[in-house]
Amino acid sequence: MNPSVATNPPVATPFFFYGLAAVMVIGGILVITRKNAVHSALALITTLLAQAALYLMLYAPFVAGVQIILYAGGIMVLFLFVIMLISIERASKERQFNKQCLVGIAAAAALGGLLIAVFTTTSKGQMMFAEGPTSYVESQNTQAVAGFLFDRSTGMYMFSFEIASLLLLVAIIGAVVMAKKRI
Amino acid sequence: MDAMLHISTLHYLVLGAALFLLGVIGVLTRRNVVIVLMSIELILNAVNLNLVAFSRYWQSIHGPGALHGQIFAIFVITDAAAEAAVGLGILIAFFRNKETVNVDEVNLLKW
Amino acid sequence: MIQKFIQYVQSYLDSNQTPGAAGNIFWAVVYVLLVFVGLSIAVICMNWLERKILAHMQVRLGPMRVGPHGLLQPIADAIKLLLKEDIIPAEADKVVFWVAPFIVVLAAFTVFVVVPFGPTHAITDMNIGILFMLGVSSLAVLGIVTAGWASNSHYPLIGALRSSAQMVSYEVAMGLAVVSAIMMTSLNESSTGTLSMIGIVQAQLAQHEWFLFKFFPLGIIAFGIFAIAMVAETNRAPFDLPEAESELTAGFHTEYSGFRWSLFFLAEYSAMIAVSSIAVTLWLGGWLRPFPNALSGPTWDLAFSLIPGLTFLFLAGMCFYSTVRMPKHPLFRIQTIGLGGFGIVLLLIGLVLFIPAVRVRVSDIFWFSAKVAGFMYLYIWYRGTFPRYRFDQLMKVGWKILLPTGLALLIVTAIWAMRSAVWADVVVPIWLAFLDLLRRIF
Amino acid sequence: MTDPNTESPLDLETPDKTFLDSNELVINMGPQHPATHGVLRVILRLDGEKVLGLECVIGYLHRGVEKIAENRTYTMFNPYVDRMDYVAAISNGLGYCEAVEKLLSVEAPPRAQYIRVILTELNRIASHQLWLGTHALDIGAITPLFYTFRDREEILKIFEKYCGARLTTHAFRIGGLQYEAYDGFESDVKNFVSFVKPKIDEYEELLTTNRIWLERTKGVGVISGKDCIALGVTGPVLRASGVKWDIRKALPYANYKNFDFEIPTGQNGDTYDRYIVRMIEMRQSLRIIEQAVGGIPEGPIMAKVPKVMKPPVGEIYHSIEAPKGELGYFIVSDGSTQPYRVRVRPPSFVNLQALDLMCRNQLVADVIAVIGTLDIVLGEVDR
Repeated sequence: MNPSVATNPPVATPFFFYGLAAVMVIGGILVITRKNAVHSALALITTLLAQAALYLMLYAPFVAGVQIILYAGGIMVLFLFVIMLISIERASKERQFNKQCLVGIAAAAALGGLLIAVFTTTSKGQMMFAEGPTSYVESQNTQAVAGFLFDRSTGMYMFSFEIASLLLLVAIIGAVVMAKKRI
Repeated sequence: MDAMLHISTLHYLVLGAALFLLGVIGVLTRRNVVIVLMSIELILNAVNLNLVAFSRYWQSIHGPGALHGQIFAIFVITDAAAEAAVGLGILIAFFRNKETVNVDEVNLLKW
Repeated sequence: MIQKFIQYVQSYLDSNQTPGAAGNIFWAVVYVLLVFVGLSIAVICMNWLERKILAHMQVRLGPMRVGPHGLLQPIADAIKLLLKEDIIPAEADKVVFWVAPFIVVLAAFTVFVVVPFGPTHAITDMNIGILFMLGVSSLAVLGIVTAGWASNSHYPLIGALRSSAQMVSYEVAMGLAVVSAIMMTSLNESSTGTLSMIGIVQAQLAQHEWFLFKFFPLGIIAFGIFAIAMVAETNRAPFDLPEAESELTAGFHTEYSGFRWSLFFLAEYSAMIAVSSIAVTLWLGGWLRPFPNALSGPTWDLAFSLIPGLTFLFLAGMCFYSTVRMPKHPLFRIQTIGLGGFGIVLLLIGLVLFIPAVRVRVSDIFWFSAKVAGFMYLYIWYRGTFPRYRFDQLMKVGWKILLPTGLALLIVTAIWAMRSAVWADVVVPIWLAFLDLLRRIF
Repeated sequence: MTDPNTESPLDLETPDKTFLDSNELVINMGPQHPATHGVLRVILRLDGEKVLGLECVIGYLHRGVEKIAENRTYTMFNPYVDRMDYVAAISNGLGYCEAVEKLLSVEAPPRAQYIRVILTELNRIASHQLWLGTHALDIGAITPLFYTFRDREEILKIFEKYCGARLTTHAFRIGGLQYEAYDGFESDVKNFVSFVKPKIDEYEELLTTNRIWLERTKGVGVISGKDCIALGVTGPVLRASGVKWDIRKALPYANYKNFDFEIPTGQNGDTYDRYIVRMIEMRQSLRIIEQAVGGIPEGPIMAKVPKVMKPPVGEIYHSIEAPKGELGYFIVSDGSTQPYRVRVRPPSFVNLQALDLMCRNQLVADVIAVIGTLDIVLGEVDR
């Protein structure tokens, strides 16, 4: 019941990583280029699901589950709902990019350049974040996460968790106040 | 070639940076508010990917119990849910008043 | 080379793990194929059974023409659907229209990766098993919404919006019921619970109790909430508003026909089986045979392991009885032979199930399937009995009845499960403080 | 109709608006919608799922029955009335025959009267059974439909044995009956009565206390007795609103005054009360049949009527209690063999006018329930 990583190393990691990474990047590009918002949303869902798979490869099954259930199953449904409620017929025929799009692309390019510069100056040809050989206890992941969030002795994020619930409450009320026609 | 085949934390960071950039481009250039919001989701996801990748790195250094990155990722997802709900609520209210979903027409407070 | 392969194949048979946990790709593929084929057969059987059982509830015969007692009707239907002209409405969004059914089917089939048909009979056992099932089955909403939208027509759009609103709302109540069951898994020595589907069943075995009867009546209430929510989740009667034909013709799949429509059909039935498997796993002891602890010992084991074979023999006997009662007329000859042949097939299956090696491996699967089949019968029974809820009533049931009940249940279950800690850390200190206060006053 | 300020939904142009930015959505239901019982077309004005108003568009089944009457002799027109409310053809025939008899000042002999009452009441049960099945089907319960059709079949068998037709029976003639009751008619009817009594309990078992049925029908499509009278609504709909008006008691025709039966009334005027009223009516019909079948007198079945009917110049209005409400015939005679004018007052047509009022501020799903509970037959609405 408790397979250690040593006996069962992950198979074909590079294959899956590059495949999923390609799916994510292509999905991301589709998100920001499609005219039709529904197509964008579907592309984003693909990206999110690929990312959930990457979480599994990073030994974070609980985060992957939360990603699927909340992001793909919850938030994106909300997005699709809203897209269907507002008219997109007209929006997809109009100009898609705003006036400052060139400036925006330039700024993004600058940001990309900055990232590359940071990477090249800090790594200096060395391997960054070299990992030690460790076994990741995947089968106890959920319990460990729960320990951080709820446990009496190890639950250092318990307070943050409560704050997060408060944030969600505020968000619910805010969304209702914003979207309801007559309160 | 070996660096290409051994998937390290760095690979995930590069992927995260790429997604982040895509999200930034989307936010800065698109007119459709819905797509802008989706781009923000892309940015948040890029951050999440970094957090979880770092969590693995942290685990390899501090032992299997060090899952702080994953906890942060969960909080970010919570935040994304709140942001999407409120953002879309505002969008609906805005659409009802102005019958448009374009960001550059949201200029009531400009002057 | 071949030797090595055979060794690889055999090495799994000695281990007592799921193929996913053992990392054996060959057996994982075999299991995937088995589950896929088994599920398709189950859906076909469900189709026939639903029509026949519903027909008998409604004083009619149901399909009788294609094959003896309409046994071949589902196959004829499938062929008809596959041969139909593939229509995509001119104004539809072609790509999305094409993709939507596949999303639904993928979501419905993927959940079976973690369904535990037995302690080793699952494709894999995930640490987040139940979360994975709930999450992936909620992806079906996306398919439904996109299908309704892509059709570019009023009724499908309203149907899709209704359907997704309904599924999203009932997921909440469903999740609460599931959490209360998961809480019960933590009542062991190490006091750590589990989300793994296999782990949940093993917790029930270890605690000598189905979670249905745990903390009576809390387990039953949780099961009730789940049983209602799962019917709503699969859009079946009496919650079949998205497909309310008297109001919306056929809901989100109005514009679909032929093969694509059959994909929706397939997805609906496999989703029904999937949610039933969740219910069976969480509350009805999964693959465990009745009374695994009270009636233990080799004699009882043997007696219970004979039941699968006997069931098939009984079915074969019923087939032969019907064969004998068939009219002796040349027109009925083929039908009679067909029914007899079907009986012989059932008889052979029954006999194979008596072989000890098979018996041991199959009995878990049999008990699991039998429990799921009970739920399938319930689905048909509901459909024959209940009128349909109105949309606001449906939402009322979901949000105003099931959700508060679920929340209260969660709190009560938590308090009850932690009762010693609650007693020691909350009740006693408060009582002592109260006494202290009294002492100070007087 | 009741509120002159609301403009007709037909006048609305539908701009390129979506659900959100517009308050109103115009949806067309029918004429091929499965739940509109034939070819009724309803144009709904919706706010979300709430009905702001609706307009019925009828006439898709118009065959000009009234005009046909002006070109047929009184006898020749008799079969045509069966085609109006085809699920209660015998009631139509009874109304027409009695109206012409009144015009000719003849009366059907007592034996004919008794058989007429038996057949009419059987037809009332059949009509209510069909209503129950389709109404329950609209609300989503499939099974009652098959139960009611199984039992309606027994009634149709009696009709078939009596006159050879099952649906459009043309059972009665002006002045009485053409056919003597066949051998075993009485025992058939008695058997049917004892057969169907437990079956009605069976329908009620499925629906009357079913929680979902109660939620779907209670408080849905409420109409007050005052509004009913103002709109001319009759039949079970009127009685469910608390008005005790049944033409069998109020203006007795045939020989209904000889029989002992009760008129059920409801209090709330909602869909559930209409359901209960109709269920009790079925039982009361059985009671009438039981009384009638025991006391069929011997004697002729046809009164003396001339071969060529030339009613005196004048006009007549005669109405009966059809299963759906007051079915009236207004016949003007100019002394020739053909009526100068026949005007039918069909209960379905008049009851349908209440649909708009009953559906205001209800949900779309309730429109389906209300159309079902009004028990309309489009053949009668359009004629």
